[in-house]
Amino acid sequence: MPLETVFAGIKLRNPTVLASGILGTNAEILIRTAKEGGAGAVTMKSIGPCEKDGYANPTILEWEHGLINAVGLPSPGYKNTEEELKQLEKSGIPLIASVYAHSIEEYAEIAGFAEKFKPAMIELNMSCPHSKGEGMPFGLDEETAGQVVKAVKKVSGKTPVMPKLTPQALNIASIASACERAGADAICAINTLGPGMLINPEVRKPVLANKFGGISGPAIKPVALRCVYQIYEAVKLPILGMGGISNGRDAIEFIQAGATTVGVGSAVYYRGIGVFKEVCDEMVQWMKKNNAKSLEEIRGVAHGH
Amino acid sequence: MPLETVFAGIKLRNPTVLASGILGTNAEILIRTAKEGGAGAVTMKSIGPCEKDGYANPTILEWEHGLINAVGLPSPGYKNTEEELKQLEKSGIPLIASVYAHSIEEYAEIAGFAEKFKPAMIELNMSCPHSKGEGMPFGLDEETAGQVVKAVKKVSGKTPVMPKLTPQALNIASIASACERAGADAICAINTLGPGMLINPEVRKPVLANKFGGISGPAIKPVALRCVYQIYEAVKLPILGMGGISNGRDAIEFIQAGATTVGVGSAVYYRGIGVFKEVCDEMVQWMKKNNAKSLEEIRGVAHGH
Amino acid sequence: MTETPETATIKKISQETPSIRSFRLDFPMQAKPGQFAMLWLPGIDEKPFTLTAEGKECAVTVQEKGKFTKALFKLKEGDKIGIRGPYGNGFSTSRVKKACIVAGGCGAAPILLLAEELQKQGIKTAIINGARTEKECLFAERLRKTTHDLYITTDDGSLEEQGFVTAPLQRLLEKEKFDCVFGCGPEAMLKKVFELCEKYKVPCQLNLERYMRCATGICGSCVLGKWLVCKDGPVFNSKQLRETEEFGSKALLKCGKDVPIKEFAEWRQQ
Amino acid sequence: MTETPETATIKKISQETPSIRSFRLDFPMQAKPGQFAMLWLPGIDEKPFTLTAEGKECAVTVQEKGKFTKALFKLKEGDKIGIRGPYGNGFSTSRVKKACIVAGGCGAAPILLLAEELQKQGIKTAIINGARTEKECLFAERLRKTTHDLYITTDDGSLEEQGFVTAPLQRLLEKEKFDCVFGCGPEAMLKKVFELCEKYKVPCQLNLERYMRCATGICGSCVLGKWLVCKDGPVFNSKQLRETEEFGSKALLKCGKDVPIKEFAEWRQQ
Ligand SMILES: Cc1cc2nc3c(=O)[nH]c(=O)nc-3n(C[C@H](O)[C@H](O)[C@H](O)COP(=O)(O)OP(=O)(O)OC[C@H]3O[C@@H](n4cnc5c(N)ncnc54)[C@H](O)[C@@H]3O)c2cc1C
Ligand SMILES: Cc1cc2nc3c(=O)[nH]c(=O)nc-3n(C[C@H](O)[C@H](O)[C@H](O)COP(=O)(O)OP(=O)(O)OC[C@H]3O[C@@H](n4cnc5c(N)ncnc54)[C@H](O)[C@@H]3O)c2cc1C
Ligand SMILES: Cc1cc2nc3c(=O)[nH]c(=O)nc-3n(C[C@H](O)[C@H](O)[C@H](O)COP(=O)(O)O)c2cc1C
Ligand SMILES: Cc1cc2nc3c(=O)[nH]c(=O)nc-3n(C[C@H](O)[C@H](O)[C@H](O)COP(=O)(O)O)c2cc1C
Ligand code: FES
Ligand code: FES
Repeated sequence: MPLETVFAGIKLRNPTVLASGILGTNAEILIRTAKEGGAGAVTMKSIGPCEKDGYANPTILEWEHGLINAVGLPSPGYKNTEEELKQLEKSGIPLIASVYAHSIEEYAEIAGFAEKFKPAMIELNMSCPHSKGEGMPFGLDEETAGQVVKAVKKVSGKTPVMPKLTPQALNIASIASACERAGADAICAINTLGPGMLINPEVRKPVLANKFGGISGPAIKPVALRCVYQIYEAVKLPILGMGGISNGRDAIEFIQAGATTVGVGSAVYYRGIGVFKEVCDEMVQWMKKNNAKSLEEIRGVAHGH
Repeated sequence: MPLETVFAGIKLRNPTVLASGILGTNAEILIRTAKEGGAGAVTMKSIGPCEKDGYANPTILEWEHGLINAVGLPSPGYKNTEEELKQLEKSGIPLIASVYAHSIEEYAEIAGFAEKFKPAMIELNMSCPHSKGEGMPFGLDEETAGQVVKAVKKVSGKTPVMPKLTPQALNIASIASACERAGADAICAINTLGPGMLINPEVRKPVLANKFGGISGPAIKPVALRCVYQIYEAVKLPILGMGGISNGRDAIEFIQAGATTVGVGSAVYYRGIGVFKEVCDEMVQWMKKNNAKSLEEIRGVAHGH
Repeated sequence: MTETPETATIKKISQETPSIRSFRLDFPMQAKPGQFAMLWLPGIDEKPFTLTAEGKECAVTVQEKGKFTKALFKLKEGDKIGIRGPYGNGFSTSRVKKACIVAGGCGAAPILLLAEELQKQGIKTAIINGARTEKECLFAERLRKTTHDLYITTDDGSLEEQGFVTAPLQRLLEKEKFDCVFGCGPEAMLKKVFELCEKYKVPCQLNLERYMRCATGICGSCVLGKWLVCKDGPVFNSKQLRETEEFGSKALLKCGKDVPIKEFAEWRQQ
Repeated sequence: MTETPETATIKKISQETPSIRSFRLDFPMQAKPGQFAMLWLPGIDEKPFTLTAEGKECAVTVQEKGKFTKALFKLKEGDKIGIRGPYGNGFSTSRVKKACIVAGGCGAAPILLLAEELQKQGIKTAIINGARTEKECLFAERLRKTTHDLYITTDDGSLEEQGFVTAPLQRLLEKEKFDCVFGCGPEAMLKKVFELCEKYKVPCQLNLERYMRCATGICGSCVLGKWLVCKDGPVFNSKQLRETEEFGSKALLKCGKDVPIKEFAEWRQQ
């Protein structure tokens, strides 16, 4: 009970959310992540306008302090996700449909399609750091970010809309404000950081086929926490905070910084699909030990003096 | 011998350089870092226009995957560094004098002062992420960065000038190009990343007194490596690469990305003042095992196909 | 922990059949039969391959097919290659006293380690090994050393029995009681093996393949229904397969599109 | 490894003198005499304090001075505080058979752990403890339990001998042969102790202070010549001090400015 959370009007059993791009390639694995893994909500792998293979391997690696990935936003194309979306709608599991695109019109087109399947929320990925011309450019600039949100809001009906922001933006809080003014219902922060690169010195070459990739996991936690903290001071919207959350204590830190829900991505690598249940258990234990009666009580407490 | 390096015309015993802000508060410790620690060159803590205390503690913490610091650029004021600069000049140890300022004129003023003591090099810190109005703003924009370099070059005589860049710049390679066009003799990359923040959830407050701080150490290595790689493709200038170098293999990776010299900062925390000697030994061992006769041979090899 | 490829030297290349070679690597890897490694050719790609030797040195056995394997076949002894692993669950031999292995085509790769392991544990094992033609029959000589009960089938009858592996399997299931049937090979074949096992109420463990990226259970590229082939598999038991409609019927392409298994198989042949 | 403050509860506060209190914390820390911890008061500051108890619980003994210690003195038993450590090298008692401790003012903090350690090891120890006045004399009763040879001096003569610690030290050095003189207290006093030890050719180990930030040997704030007080110290031996012109003469302010030790001491009194 103490973890029940209302996020942009959606009731969740707990505040843990499967991050986009992790596991979420079909309906069955998303349902399993919620039922067996314990996630309060799950996000699909971002879907794009058309069929796209992404980069050659290696695309995802662990480098001791986090993951690095340049999957390159592979996508079956949004029209090929109909079966999965239907199956998820039927399952009743809170689903966040994640969308990436090359233009404002495309964002609206894909979001409009997703809306028909009544997902709990539509996430606008404007923050992927390794795919050319998609995602990130929209999240670097207040005006563009606002325009994307506005265009999507016109077609999204009652489904809440949540832009996902990038830590590369020089002022992530202003971008969040612009999205709020444009009608966003929540903010998701952060997508992967970087880009970064790995070199294998024995081979004398970059390891990722794309050379550069986005960084996630433990290494990015302080940056993610700062972003959530700054966004919380700039907007009234609820925040889905993510970036390096590996355990319950990390999740509590994000909530103290101002997050309403907490995304878990890379930690699936470190702890397996059951990480959501584990994070929840650890949060409850932490709350007992530290006399926190509810998440409400500690949300945003790291602010002020 | 295999590690001897010429960097922007300066002969160094080896390519390891003490990064600015680590240890470099007086002449004696800098001399010790070179002699006992084994650094090929050492950098002073960045000096600013006037006496300044910096932030309250905590200012520097280790958080498992790196350090975070918000020291706040404390400075005795450049005029109070005369004794140290004289002593270092006498010592003959290759010294990089690091400068931060609030305006283009101030950069020139302080650099002009430093030049009188014939340091091996003048570093322009335009990249500190946690001190308001100083440093970083100059390194985010091509035009401003170029103007700073140009102004300093007018007063720096024969002393090579090296701007130090920030990974927050959206296109670090263009900033490096602008500095090259303005007459820079070398590029240093990167300064700390972020900013980030730590929260102590039991205390329910940010840990750094300044809340936000720059991240260094292992967590930032992939970003630093990517920056060096991109700068190498954009300019002909030699590069002092740094960010998360902890051992000889890391240093080799930076050299394969295109660095001529390698900065070591946070690793002093992890391995002590002798880290320079250790990194050099590890580089030599790596070279033997991997049939690399010289650093020249492997510099930049990670580029191309 | 890091999960990036390390470099290994190719110590020995053996031509197993006209299209299949084994590559022995100067690289230690402790693995169970059925586990796999990711091989990396810089600038080309990274792909999963079942381990066909493990311990102080490891090996993989590869059929020349597309871009990656063609590039691999150009390498010589002494050349270097990137490798990470082992991954996946491998076959479980616990509580097995009498076993049957069914292998087909290059999917037969894990068979050798498995047969050797079963022999080492003193488990009585019948092996059925199928190939298109005599020349493409993998590991026949080495398998013969591990069992007295070796059945070989070829599509064209060029070696021993003509036909598919399912014929001898059905005969064996008819007259003998196995604790487990282990299978590796093309999914269409495995589907038939599964149906036979279900009919004769014998548990089976089948080694499946899907397109892979991370190999560590995070990207979801390799989903088989609710399972991750790289982590929950690549070996699945009867219970898991029973609940999995996608087995033998559907798979994701590289782009994530869900297609019939036949289309997937064709895509792989491109 | 992480080097961020953890939370501890204040279990017991003891008023040692009118201006000095000990804070016993519900926090385990294994430390040698002379090692220190960093105490954190969120929103205020973080400062180094010598440990005056160690083991399952630890303690610090603090003189009320400026902003940080005033805030600390407002805390009650049961309140929480941040702590990290232990840091520094501590005193070395190896090969010492007969010792003398000289302590002055609040710098006397490490004296208690040291005296108890020497007693535990059965090392014969003379202790000289100086204070401004009787009321400010730290740990007199507890020290008496560790030695038969306790000398107390007060500036105003309100307790035992009037004058500085150096007078009884000189008398002792004159007639006895110590393996080591251990010293803690104001740097001006320690400088005199050092000079006496050099004159009588007795090795000494002195506990020094500088302004600190990281406490882990990286920022250079605490330099004493080429030494880092937080890491190479805070305890230095005669050999190190002989090569260090800055001992007793110069120190860095918070901004990094190099000033005479007198100016540094005055800044600290602000
Ligand atoms: C767990 C596992 C173990 C394997 N073990 C072996 C082994 O021991 N020996 C062996 O020869 N092969 C094995 N494979 C298959 C191998 O990984 C390659 O897929 C195969 O060698 C084809 O590579 P290629 O040279 O055709 O490369 P490509 O030119 O990239 O492949 C040709 C076509 O097949 C597609 N493709 C590539 N890999 C896969 C895949 N895994 N699934 C579906 N489609 C794919 C490509 O996208 C392309 O369309 C295994 C696969 C898995 C998942
Ligand atoms: C290794 C070590 C061990 C110490 N152990 C003890 C101990 O056991 N008990 C104890 O009472 N004190 C100890 N101190 C001193 C303590 O850390 C504080 O400096 C002191 O309590 C003053 O704090 P404040 O309340 O005055 O804070 P502030 O108001 O910040 O200090 C007052 C003035 O002193 C300056 N100052 C603060 N700290 C230092 C310093 N370390 N060196 C020089 N100037 C400084 C301030 O900047 C300010 O100008 C130790 C110091 C060190 C370095
Ligand atoms: C392999 C991988 C693929 C990802 N793909 C997507 C994606 O398609 N869309 C998206 O918005 N974010 C994507 N992300 C970013 C994550 O959703 C998340 O924002 C980021 O990893 C930070 O969280 P973490 O540290 O918990 O992983 C991906 C991350 C990883 C590691
Ligand atoms: C405590 C600390 C203080 C620093 N102070 C400065 C500084 O004054 N000037 C500067 O240019 N960089 C400063 N830096 C940045 C380092 O010089 C270096 O660029 C960065 O730490 C990355 O290298 P590393 O990962 O090896 O530490 C500081 C870093 C740390 C950790
Ligand atoms: S390959 Fe990524 S989950 Fe299996
Ligand atoms: S306090 Fe930072 S080096 Fe000593």
